[in-house]
Amino acid sequence: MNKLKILNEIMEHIKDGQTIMFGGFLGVGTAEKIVDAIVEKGVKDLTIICNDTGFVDKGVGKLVVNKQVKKVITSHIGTNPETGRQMNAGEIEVELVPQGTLAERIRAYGAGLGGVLTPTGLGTVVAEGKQVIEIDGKNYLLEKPLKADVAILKGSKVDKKGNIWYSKTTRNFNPIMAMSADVVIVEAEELVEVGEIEPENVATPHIFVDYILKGGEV
Amino acid sequence: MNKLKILNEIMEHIKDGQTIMFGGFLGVGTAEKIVDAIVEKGVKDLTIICNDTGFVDKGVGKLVVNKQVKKVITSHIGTNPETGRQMNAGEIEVELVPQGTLAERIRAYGAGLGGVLTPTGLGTVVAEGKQVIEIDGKNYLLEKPLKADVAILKGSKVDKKGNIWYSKTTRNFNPIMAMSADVVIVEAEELVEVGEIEPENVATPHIFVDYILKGGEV
Amino acid sequence: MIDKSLVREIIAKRVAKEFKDGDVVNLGIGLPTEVANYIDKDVEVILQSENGFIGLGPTPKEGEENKDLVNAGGKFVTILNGGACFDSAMSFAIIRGGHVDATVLGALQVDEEGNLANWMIPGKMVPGMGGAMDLVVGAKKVIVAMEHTAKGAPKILKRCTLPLTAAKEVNLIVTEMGVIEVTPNGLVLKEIAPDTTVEEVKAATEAELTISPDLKVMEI
Amino acid sequence: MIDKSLVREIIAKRVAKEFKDGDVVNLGIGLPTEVANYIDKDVEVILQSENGFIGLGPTPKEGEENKDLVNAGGKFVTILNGGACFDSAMSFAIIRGGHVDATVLGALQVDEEGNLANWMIPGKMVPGMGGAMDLVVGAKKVIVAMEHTAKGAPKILKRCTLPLTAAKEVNLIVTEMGVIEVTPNGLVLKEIAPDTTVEEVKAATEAELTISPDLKVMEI
Repeated sequence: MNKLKILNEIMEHIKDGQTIMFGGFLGVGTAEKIVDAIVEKGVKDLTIICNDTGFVDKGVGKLVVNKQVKKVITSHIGTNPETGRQMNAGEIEVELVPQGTLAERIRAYGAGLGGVLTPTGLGTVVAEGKQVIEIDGKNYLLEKPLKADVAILKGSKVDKKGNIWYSKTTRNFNPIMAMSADVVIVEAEELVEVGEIEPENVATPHIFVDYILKGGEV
Repeated sequence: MNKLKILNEIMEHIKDGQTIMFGGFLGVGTAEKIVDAIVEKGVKDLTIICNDTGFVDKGVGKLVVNKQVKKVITSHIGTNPETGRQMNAGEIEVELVPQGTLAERIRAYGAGLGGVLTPTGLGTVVAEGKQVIEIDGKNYLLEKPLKADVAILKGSKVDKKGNIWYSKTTRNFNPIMAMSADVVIVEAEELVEVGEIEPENVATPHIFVDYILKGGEV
Repeated sequence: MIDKSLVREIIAKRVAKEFKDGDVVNLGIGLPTEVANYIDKDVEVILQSENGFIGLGPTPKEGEENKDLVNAGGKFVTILNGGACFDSAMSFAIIRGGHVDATVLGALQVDEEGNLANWMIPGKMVPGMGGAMDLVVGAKKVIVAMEHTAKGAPKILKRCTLPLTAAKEVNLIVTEMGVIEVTPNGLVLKEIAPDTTVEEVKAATEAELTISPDLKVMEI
Repeated sequence: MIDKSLVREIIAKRVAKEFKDGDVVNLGIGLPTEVANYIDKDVEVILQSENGFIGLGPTPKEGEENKDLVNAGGKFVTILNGGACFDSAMSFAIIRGGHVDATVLGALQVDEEGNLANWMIPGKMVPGMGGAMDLVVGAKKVIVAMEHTAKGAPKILKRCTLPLTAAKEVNLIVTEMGVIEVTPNGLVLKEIAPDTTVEEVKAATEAELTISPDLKVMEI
């Protein structure tokens, strides 16, 4: 199986109306080349799932600025004023999720769990409309799993089978998103030979990865 | 903070009646020197949490053979006939848990979650007496978190701060048990200087580890 | 009647044909493990071992064992180039999350609804379920690989009488007598072993068997 | 009245005294980040950064930034020898699971019950909660570090009026005027800034304040 694709081949998998997860934390660990290509392709009505909406000129923020996003499920929009502006203008729907809950909801889908039982958000607006379950005298919010049509990851080192190693703080949401989408695409900052990443140091096993884009440094 | 201790100091933390988690899968990734020391100390009425009860002469099986275990929470006892014999004789209580559920219950405690919602065990004896929760038309068993007084890990490389790297299949339950016990002790096959394990390749961050035993190869 | 000594080989060979290139497969202990020996060289199957890795390779030569590297049965194995190791939570996230394309397990009993019993005989043998319950619930395709009968008694029943491993999760049953698919309308005999008659299969099966209109001879 | 330019430094210095050797601490963006500058050299505090690592070190020199290494505010930072990186699920397992000894955050409002509001002003500013809700629920000790008032208006209220970040989770409030503990019986003024009177603190606080019988002068 050859997972290595050129950008045009990768973009065939990106379509109007999809739900797409993007790894990254304020743009660190986000596949910028693929984001740029999505901006260029101009697909619309996307639902994006991401830690934050980055900046107007960095990370997934560029998709928001280009008005390609119908809904965003995220923990923070404060660094991209355009998201807030569109939200206030009724142009984009924003579902704000506590960061730990966001991570666990994504993991839950990938791990085949029915939901997440978390104390986070109890007594706040986050709890509104959600089921509260009492377990041994303590209350927990039932938060539902999150999945996507496509997950777009950024790997610092990716081998030709698709095993991924993430440098420093680029890991963030990438490994859990790898588990929770129908199609998983990774942009490789450095493409390496199979075997160059020791089995113990693989952070995302290759079985999760469908396609690899040789990205290079941005 | 000096976490490095000699065996006698480690054993001060092991007491009658405790609940102890042991990493390892059929003895691979189990801290044999500490198990041997517990056998020698002869503490009683332990509840142990472990993937399996190993063999009569390997892994936690030695504790069973020495009749130090009151209860075991595990996924498999088939390789240690003494566990089955004691169970049938009413000398030990055995709670059998599907392996994935066992892992997730341990992780849940460490991760501050109220429980696990899993499809595993539905329609089987595992579901007896447990709450079933329907989420979007599908049923899930509510399984409760597991914690311990002490977790005993085996690390292939451990730095002097307590960061752990596990070789090959020795990882298994060790990293999740590190998160879910009041006192966490690691037996280091190889003790290395701080910095020798790259930050990205640490499988158990040092903040989980209380004490380190320089173990050497068994 | 098939030569008894070939029974395991026949079953393993036939199961091996179920996989396609790129499949992630978990093979149970015993007979299912032997399936690995018969996978077509042109088909890359990634073997998952529930104790925590993908890329399970063949048994090492004597003297080349790595004490840290065993399969879920505790036997020394190897890891292929490009393999990856992980902890038990990740291993079962892979299993329960539907990332395993097929799991092959033995059975004590299997029935018309696709119920499976393979983990205990009350009062007699209680080894525990290990990872079997998660595998059967989580894998996309559940293949039971077993001898058709046990000491002449059918193992494919109308209803399992032993405690279940999982309810309604089995997709395919491969024995030395044939290949049986579990469908919403019950069990369908799709393939039959050479020199075996439908009547012989029916006689060795307690469950109701529908015979596929295009019944094939099992390729082995 | 305290010199305005010193206010942040006073608060950060006082918060820094809350930590003991070996504590795992998460510092919020802004004023809380400055606390790191005042931790006693004999006290080893391990800083956790919710974007995925422990061992947060000081800002790198210009030209030595690593594009892959930022804090939760997106600023370039360093990682100390012996640090460890992980993904967001693990980062918040650490946070929610009670493995963080203390978290320091700013507040828009905090009240007598220990309720905290620091993530939105409806119709005006809705940046999102980021990791704050998990941190406040999960950390063993929640320290609010903030200026006592906002444009003269009290921020320590009888009841928060803004949407909460978490209910009843705050343990300690440190301002330039004093140190207030949240107890089951309400807010207790434990320490007071030099040259400040109890009456001044009360006047700047909407919430009911109990004055500790052994009220101390804030060490700064």
